[in-house]
Amino acid sequence: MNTAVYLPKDPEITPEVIAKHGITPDEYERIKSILGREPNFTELGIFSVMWSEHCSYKNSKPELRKFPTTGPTVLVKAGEENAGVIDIGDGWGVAFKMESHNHPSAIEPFQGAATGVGGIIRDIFTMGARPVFNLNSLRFGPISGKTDEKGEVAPNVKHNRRLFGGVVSGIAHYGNCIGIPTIGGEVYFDESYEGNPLVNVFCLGVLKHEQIARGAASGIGNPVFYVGAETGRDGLAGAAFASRELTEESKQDRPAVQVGDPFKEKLLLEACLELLATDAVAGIQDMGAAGLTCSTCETASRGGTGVEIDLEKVPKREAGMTPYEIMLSESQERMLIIVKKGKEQIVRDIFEKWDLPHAEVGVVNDDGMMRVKAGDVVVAEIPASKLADDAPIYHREVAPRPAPTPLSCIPATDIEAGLEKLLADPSIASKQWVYRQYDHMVRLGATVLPGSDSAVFIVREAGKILAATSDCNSTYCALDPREGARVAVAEAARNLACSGAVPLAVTDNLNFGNPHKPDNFWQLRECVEGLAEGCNAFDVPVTGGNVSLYNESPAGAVDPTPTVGMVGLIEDPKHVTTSHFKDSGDVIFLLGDLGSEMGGSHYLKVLHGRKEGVPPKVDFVQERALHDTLRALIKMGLVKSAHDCSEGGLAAALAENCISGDKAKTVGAKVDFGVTGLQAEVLLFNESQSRVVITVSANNAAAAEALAQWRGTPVRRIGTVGGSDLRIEADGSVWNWNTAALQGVWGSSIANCMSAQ
Amino acid sequence: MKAAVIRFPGSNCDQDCHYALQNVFGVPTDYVWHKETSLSGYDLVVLPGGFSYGDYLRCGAIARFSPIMKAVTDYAQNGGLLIGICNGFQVLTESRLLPGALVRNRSLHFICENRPLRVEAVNNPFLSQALSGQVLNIPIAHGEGSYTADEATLKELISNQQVLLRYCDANGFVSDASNPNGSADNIAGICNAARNVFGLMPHPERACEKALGSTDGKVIFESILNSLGVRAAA
Amino acid sequence: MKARVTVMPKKSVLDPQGVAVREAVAHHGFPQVKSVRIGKFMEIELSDDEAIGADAEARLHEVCRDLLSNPVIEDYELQIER
Amino acid sequence: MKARVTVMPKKSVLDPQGVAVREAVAHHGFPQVKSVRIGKFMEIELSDDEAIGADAEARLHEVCRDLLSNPVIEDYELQIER
Ligand SMILES: Nc1ncnc2c1ncn2[C@@H]1O[C@H](COP(=O)(O)OP(=O)(O)O)[C@@H](O)[C@H]1O
Ligand SMILES: [Mg+2]
Repeated sequence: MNTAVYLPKDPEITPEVIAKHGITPDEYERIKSILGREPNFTELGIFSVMWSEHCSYKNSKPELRKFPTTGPTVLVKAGEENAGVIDIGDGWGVAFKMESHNHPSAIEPFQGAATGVGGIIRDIFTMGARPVFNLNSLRFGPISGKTDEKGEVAPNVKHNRRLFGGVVSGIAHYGNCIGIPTIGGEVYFDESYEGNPLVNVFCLGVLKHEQIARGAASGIGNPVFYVGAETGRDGLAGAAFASRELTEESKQDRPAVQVGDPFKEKLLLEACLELLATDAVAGIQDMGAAGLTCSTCETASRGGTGVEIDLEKVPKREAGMTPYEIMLSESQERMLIIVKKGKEQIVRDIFEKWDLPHAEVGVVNDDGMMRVKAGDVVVAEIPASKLADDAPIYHREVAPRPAPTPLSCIPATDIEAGLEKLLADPSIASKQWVYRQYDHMVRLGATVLPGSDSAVFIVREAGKILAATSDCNSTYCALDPREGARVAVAEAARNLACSGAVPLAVTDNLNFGNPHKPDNFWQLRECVEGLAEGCNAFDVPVTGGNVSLYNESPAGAVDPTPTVGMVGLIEDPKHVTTSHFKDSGDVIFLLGDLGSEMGGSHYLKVLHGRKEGVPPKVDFVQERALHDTLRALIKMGLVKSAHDCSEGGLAAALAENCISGDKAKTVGAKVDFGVTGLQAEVLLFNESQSRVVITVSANNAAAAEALAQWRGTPVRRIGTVGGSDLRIEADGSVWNWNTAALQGVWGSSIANCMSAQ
Repeated sequence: MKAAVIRFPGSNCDQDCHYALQNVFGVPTDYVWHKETSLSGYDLVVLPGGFSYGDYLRCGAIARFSPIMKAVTDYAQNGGLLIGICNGFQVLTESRLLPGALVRNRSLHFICENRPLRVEAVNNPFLSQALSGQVLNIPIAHGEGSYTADEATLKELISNQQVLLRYCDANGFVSDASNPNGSADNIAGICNAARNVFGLMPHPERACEKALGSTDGKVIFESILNSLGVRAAA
Repeated sequence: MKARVTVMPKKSVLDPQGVAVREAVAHHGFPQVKSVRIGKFMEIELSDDEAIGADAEARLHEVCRDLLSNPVIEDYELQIER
Repeated sequence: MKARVTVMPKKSVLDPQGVAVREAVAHHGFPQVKSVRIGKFMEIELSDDEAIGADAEARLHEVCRDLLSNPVIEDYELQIER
């Protein structure tokens, strides 16, 4: 084991060095006043990572305060700890959170995505929870079309495919190996993500109330343990890196890439949960971004104490590491544990059992200092709470973007070919190519497999059934950030309702461009306020999340993408509902109106290359009433399938219902809208909100219709399940599709893109 | 009757196998840590799925040298019932308790999905309660499940009826189209000549409850219990 | 013409596989093992064809960079045998 | 002391990765590519320690056979550098 710390003569701290650390002159002044002196090189590095957006949220904090974070079910509030904890009854709780790994994935898709998964999993078991499932929300540039005259695929498309393929196998690699099922998510493809993909990963864990672990360095004199992988020169200053724009030379930023070891993390996970089951732990904190630095000063500041560590004692992978390198390293699979004095042996025994490195590296003291030593030499000494909590807060300038202009007229199209084209669009097409690579069945919980509106998971230890979904239509957000964010929450809640669940809480991942550009920051603010409105409308607190700014490629900022991860509870196994059509003869109802909003629709985007118009508005009162009616119908055992209308509108929803069940057994449907007076394209492809297609067995049809009417929810009988074709009739026209053919188009679209050379 | 589920570092289906045995079939089941050296008192030993030792180098290659494997080998040589599921199967081939090897899926992708399997032989303790030719729907979840062995070995496996499960289509038809990973002869599971060691890539423990979509995995556990003279509790 | 390509993880990059194998080798009668690093070895056979051209070597290096190795975390070595 | 081990899939065993890479190489300006085989390359460093003993080489071969390669599907090559 390499122990000795190399103490070089630190480089002189010039304005250039300061700038290179992303620290502004004002911030530097602030640092000096905190220290009462000039910082040394190591301290400068420490401040630079702690005060990066990634760790300090200095640009977004004022906005994040707008989220509702309290409620009767909240056991641990967002921001208090690594992840919020929500009560699910009978003494059980869930901890869940979403995290982004956008920039690392842009540079090295496989490892970038893999370490993202590792990071979010650590956040969850740091809370004392056993991680039980993952979701992932992914965004890339286009992977289809675009072949040049020589029939060659355009290089950017090739690159997007490589990123997409790499990210998916990276997520699979880490999640499958550690044995946590990845049961759901979303994938979108859009030009705005060219060169700056979004990789948002979600993890949920379950725990008993009394098992909630804290990340505080409490108890003066308690020893501080370092456990897990050795420290190497991985991802040096990755946190600072994630808070900078992707430029050509940052591609050269080699060290920003970390390699994950899911095997190590599996051992770490089991060892930590075993240890937390004893009463040896006073506090525990994972080493994520800003590794040792962040974990020491945050535990100290939470505990209102100080922490002193000796770098000589830190397990190292490489020889001759400097204090700067050790403190800023982002080696994965490491934890910091504050142990109750006298219980050290318990820790040693457990980590020996699991063959994991462990070392007592320091002690909790009462002087409020984060003191870092190399042997007897003090290499850094900073007031912990100031470092952790007194990062500057910026109130960025906002400049509204022009409001979207309403569409004058809707271009016509060949309806039958049009729907096929929509279903073949990778953003709408089946994501089987993706989730087939994820072990979604391990842990015996996935009772609704990927492919339905929400994933549904049985938590056996708690005797509970959870539903989870992740949603965000960033095209809407680009056109109208506030409305787009409101819709994201509404769609998530709707997806849960379709599976029979009542929403519990939300985690979010805010992916935006450079906040120094006022119109970007305006988008961020609008989206945050939109999300807040949505969460309030559904009475769901935000348990935490993640902010990723500077998502810009040479071409500009990504579309604003406030990803929503929502978790719900299903009361009774009998209520679990899936989205695909079941049996011939079942009656098809549309709950909600026919709608007419075409702005920002996939129809315009995919078939006419237009990303414009006023995106659909959501009326939360109407939306909630719809969900309540749907759940009421489900509870009465009347609903055989429920699927919401999202991208592609009614036509896409109906088609998915026919083909998203058993691949080999597609089922047809006869649908007749009668006289609607709507242009066919509008009727079939509009993306108005608050609409769900359900099926009911023939003998329950009348009862279902009556109940919906009685509850004042618009309900319309639109057809019956059966046959081998999807046949839609409206205003005297008839369209027909063979469902097996549609399945082929929809089911293999992504696979075809990815197998093409 | 008592069952043991071996826990290697990196095993991740150990809890699932334990649940199936104990909660679904009412079999008293212990976890046995890989650093243990004895398996006395067990009537059934399960090598569970997962990524033992991260599956670094080759799947199962390092696990094979865990202290417990000596005991596992002796146990098997004394006729004890031993079943290796997924990574467990890989450990069995690496330790030569079963012939052949499992290599990278031909698609180069990890594949997780329900698969129809055809029961090829029932004259063994693992499928005695099934019908020969019966189609079982059981999930697979692996990146390296393509079974391979030299011609002679394959011939022998077939003539001895040691091939117990083959990948097939919904109607029990075995063809290359119904082969998910490129396995020789669509082989999904085999047993040793003595018929007391069974290795299979599919996960029967994931197909023992309606809520999980299929209960076709139960027949394997029921057969084992039956052959041990135990009436399945479920 | 034959090309042999060796791809190894960069020195400073964690090689979990190497670490796991080091442990195993140590337990295998070689406590003296200091480190193990594991990479890929590829043998590429090309037909001896005029069309390959003189710039073949340069183009093979390109293939190594773009296709066979991941420059972000790996280094490669190319040997050509004509 | 250094040991270099190359492990290659047996000719009889199909090597899907090799096939995939061959396709890619062919599309990458080398239609002349006949075959690609992909194996592992391992670098093992041992401290120059008396205890290693003279039979080190023989024992390293054993490690290659038992651990580093699987004779059913792979062949190995061992080079030692003292
Ligand atoms: N990255 C992914 N990982 C796992 N499952 C996914 C992923 N992307 C999509 N899915 C699954 O595919 C199905 C359809 O996804 P999506 O089109 O986003 O549904 P919806 O439009 O109802 O939100 C869902 O069950 C979702 O969980
Ligand atoms: Mg939906």
